[in-house]
Amino acid sequence: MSEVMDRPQTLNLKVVGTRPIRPDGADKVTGKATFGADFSMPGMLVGKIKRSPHAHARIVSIDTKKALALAGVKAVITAADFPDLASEEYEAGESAANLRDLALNCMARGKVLYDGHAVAAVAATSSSIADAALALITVTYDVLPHVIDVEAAMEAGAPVLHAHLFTEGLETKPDRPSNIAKRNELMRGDLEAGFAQAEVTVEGRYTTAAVHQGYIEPHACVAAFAPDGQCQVWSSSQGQFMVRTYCAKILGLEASNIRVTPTEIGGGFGGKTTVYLEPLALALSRQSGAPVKMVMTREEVFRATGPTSGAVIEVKLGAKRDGAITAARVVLKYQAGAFPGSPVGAGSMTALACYDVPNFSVTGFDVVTNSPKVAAYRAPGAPISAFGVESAMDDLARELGMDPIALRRKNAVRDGVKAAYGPTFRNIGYLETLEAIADHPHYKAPLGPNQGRGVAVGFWFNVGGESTAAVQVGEDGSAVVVTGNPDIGGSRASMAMMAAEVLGLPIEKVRPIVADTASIGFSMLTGGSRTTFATGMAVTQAAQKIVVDLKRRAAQIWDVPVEQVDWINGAAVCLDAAKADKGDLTLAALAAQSARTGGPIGAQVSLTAQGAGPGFGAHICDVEVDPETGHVTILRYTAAQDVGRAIHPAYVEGQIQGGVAQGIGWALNEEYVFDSEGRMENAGFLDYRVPVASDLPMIEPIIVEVANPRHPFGAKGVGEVPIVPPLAAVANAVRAAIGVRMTDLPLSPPKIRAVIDAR
Amino acid sequence: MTSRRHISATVNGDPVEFLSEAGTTLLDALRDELGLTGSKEGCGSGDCGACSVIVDGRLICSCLMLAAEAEGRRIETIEGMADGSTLHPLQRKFLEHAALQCGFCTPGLLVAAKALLDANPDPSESETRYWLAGNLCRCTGYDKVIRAVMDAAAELRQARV
Amino acid sequence: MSQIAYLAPTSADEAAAALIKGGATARVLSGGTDLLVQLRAGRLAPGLIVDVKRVPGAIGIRQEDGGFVIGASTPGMTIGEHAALEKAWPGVVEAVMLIGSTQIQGRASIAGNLCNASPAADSAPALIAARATCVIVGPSGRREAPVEAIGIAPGRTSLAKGEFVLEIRLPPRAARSADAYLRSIPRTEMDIAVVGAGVNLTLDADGVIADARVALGAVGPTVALAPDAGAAIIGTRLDEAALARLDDAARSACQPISDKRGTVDFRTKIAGVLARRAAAIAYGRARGRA
Amino acid sequence: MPHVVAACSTCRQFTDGLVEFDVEADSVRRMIGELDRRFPGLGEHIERRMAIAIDGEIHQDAHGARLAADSEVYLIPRIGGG
Repeated sequence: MSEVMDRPQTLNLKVVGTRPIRPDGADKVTGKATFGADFSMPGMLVGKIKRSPHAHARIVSIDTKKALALAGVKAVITAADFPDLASEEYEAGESAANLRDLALNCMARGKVLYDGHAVAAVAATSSSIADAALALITVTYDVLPHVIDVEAAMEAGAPVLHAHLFTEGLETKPDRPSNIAKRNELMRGDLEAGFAQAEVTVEGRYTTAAVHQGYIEPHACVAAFAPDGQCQVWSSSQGQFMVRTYCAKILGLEASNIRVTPTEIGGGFGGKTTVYLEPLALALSRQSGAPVKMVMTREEVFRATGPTSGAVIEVKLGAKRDGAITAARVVLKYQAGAFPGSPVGAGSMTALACYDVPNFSVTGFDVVTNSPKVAAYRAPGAPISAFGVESAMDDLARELGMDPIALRRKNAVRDGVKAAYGPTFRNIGYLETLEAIADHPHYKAPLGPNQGRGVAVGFWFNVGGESTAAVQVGEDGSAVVVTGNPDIGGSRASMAMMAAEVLGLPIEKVRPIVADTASIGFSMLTGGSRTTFATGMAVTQAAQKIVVDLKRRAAQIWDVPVEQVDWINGAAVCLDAAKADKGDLTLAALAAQSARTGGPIGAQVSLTAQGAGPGFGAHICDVEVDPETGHVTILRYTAAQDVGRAIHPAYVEGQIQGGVAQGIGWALNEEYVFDSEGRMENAGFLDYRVPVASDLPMIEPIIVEVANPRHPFGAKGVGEVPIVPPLAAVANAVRAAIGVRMTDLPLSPPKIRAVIDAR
Repeated sequence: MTSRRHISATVNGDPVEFLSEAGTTLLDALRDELGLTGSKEGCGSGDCGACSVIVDGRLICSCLMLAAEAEGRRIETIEGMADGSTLHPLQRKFLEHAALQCGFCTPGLLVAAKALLDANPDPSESETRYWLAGNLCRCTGYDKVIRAVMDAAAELRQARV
Repeated sequence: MSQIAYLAPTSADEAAAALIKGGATARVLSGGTDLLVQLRAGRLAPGLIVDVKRVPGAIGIRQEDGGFVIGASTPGMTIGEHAALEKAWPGVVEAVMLIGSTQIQGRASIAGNLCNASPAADSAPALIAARATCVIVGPSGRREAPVEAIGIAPGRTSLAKGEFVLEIRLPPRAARSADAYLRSIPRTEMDIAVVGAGVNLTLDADGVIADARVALGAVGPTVALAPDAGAAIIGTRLDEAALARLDDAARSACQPISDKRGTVDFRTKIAGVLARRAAAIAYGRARGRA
Repeated sequence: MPHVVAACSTCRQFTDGLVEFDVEADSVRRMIGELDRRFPGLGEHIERRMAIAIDGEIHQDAHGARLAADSEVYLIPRIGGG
């Protein structure tokens, strides 16, 4: 396409790279922004869910008669109110989901697979009546043995969750069902020969606990089902099109009959890339004939929505004395929760992505367990495998007597190197991030007693995919940018900035809108660090199409060939010296004449964005350990990341700081704790323990910019990478402080005190 | 049906009256009876601070107060923080520093930060962090939030001089 | 759905009568920071909530007979702002100020902290070490009991039907005495104490500890005084040997459980650590007043 | 002839353990068709489960993408994100 820039524009930018106030800012700081639970309709009912108190049980019977008879109760549903779907992989834009599993996760059929699994739902005229109705539903269970620990679930005699589940990816097809849904393997070279060449080897077995995304806004939606089958859903999710697709499939409806309007979303981090409430709210609305609002409690969010996997990671590294790694073996065992689909695939592919290793094997196991089905969580799978590999790298550096950054530099992937997961790297900024932390004063700052410093690196692919954007120019020359991607972290600002840059408008004249599914073309959900890259590309191309059109209009007005018109600073400029006296035609002037020059000015672009540049980060963490209480204090944290090009640097920094904070929580305190019956013991913020403001220091981001040639302004995805290194960065710092390698997350005070006592 | 009580209080300077069940929290009354949905429910147990409001000058979690207790009380919510269409310096500084990403915890943080600056016009970073420890934010890592609050404090001190 | 009634009596008699009338399902509302959580979680379904904050004396701090009387429903923040109280009883005040976030401090009261009868209640070790008492009012009038007599088991108090705690009384402060409270939590804020230790001591004119009380939280079914721990440092200047004896005695006083917040081993060890550290702080404060 | 590498174990189920092959095709669509002809079921598997990296660049959906004679094509599991 000749009208599209063929290389990133990185010079003479007026808007991109600045830090304007976000366009939706005033609503967000005044409490006016409408989040999931803030939306209401007249005559709305309250929907609530009856959940399993058992981790694994057969449902013998569900008696809903008493609940239905209660005054004020308008609908009661169970799995019987949904079509019994066949097992089918379905592309919903981002990653494949099995529709049957998805439906069964929303509402159990025949069996409950985790504590908190939905078994029935009610809609009533008030919250207290809905609560009473739930209490009147009688469910009879035949309780089954359960298994949550990933390795216990892999054992031959473990309770089997799914009788139809046979391990995929084995050389010979298995003859009996198993909780191991899939075994995948990546390899290169000759592992045995590689270890034979090694002069030094290190080995470790590491574990991580299941952790939750911990968004502060619980899931919420309102659904209205009209008698003619047309539905509306307002919900807080990472993708209105994802909600539409899944609701249509789970309920057997036409997608075109479902209009999904995204509310503001109070955090997602991957956890809102699937549906839990929306299909139930629609079914309740269909049965009751009234709109139904459903809002989860925090306890429900913990018990029934996606955490990410708890895992076991085994790593063995072999290297020459000079630090060159000759071989690496990684085994990853990830909990999937109640249905197959842990992020072990991505964990496998990212495990060695920072290193140029001639001989390796990475084996991954996707294991179902009696715990909530995992959902994506920021760089899904990558922080877990990185925790193992980066801990082992730290041990290797110590074993070799080498600086940990130097060891990573020695083995670093660079342009032209074939990544462990296949493709060849181009235009990556990994070495630059290593240089950035090596040169930072933090790396040389002195440490006191009981203090330690850790280094770790991380990688994420970043993804592109389908996006649609429309840009409409108003009659006064202002513009509206319409996209189909919920704004979770300030993406409206970057969308408006890219359009403003191309159109030559000040940012204040560009208004970004996130539209419902009936008002903009398909867009994959906001996730995978794709929005600024892919949707930004669509926005830029739409704005560029408008510029082409504006030049044509100006040429028509001036009666010159279009080649004689340029677009500079938001105005058409005539290059024909003879006609230069006509002055410039601003966007406003052209907009005012649009009726006579071809009609309204606007453009829409739908594309599948390719070429999301991979992201790398390198982190330094300082800790102090109280040797008597085992308490870890994070003293200082510095995080360098190649972001390609920071469209809005303040929000790029925010992504880095937020990812680091989540990673620190994962490292130090967060975990799912289950009792002997498989019930979650800490289903609340009090005992789940995400980091609070006083737990953290300032987190210093270093933005490294190695432009992505496939993005109009050079951007790469940002959001995922920063959560990958912190688990190991913290653990490595603790290792340095106490002299003992801690291998089991979280590094909570009792574990640290026990290790210190044993040293 | 459950009997409902009649409550009179002052919200953001205006007299309000509403009916509430005895077990209803102030948060639910603000959101459902008064339409003030700026205060959010993140946990319902006082652990996240998203529902922070100021009652008779004291910062509290509105999810941990019964609406019935509000009788005769003076309540300030996020909706009353700006002066008409002029943002409070804290609100402005949050925007300038990009101290919010999703924005869900922002109303609670702003109300809590206002209570801090009312009590202590010159808080240290550590004092600010501990004061705001009851306001969970999962997006920002708190860095820009703390900077915004301290910058607003500095501006407010300047304005007082 | 349960019918909940709400009453806000304006006298102690009225409150006691309401509690008696409400029977087994009546609950006292003080700061509400525990009660409302339990209500919300469905762990409690009270028929009647009696808000005692409008009872005279329930809120406010006054000095009386050389000591302090704290309205048992006074929010933590008010207690923290009372300069004279903070000067006399810094350990009690710091313990109260550790109960929850700033927001919780705006509501949470000592009455609630004690009557929730959690072994992890932060205010209890400091108050017990301070020899604080509770003024309890009820159908048969007023009585006074030491703070350690309130909680008798996790979630259970010694209060009779219709009784509630109206005031907390702190005795007059001797010269050269001070107190301190420390707790261990995984984060820096917002957690329930995994272990808590309150130490209150008085020095003689030579800087030797003449009297010491140590109370421990979250290491047994109730917050309890550890008399041997106090005795371990009496007659010393808190030298290394005394601290070691204190550590031993504190650990010996522990009968903790392992749960999601901590193990038996960890709790026991930390009890010793915190007792030592709190004693050192209290000793430093007391010396500063000599 | 473009060179195709299918290193992951789920693909090897269809290819009798073969990992690398040359495929006569000038577009991804044709390449998938040819692979499916050689290894029945692999085509659908690629469509549903795999992303395609052509000369280092990952394509999630790229039927029309052109393949040069010396193109190196990697089949890798699809990638989502948080």
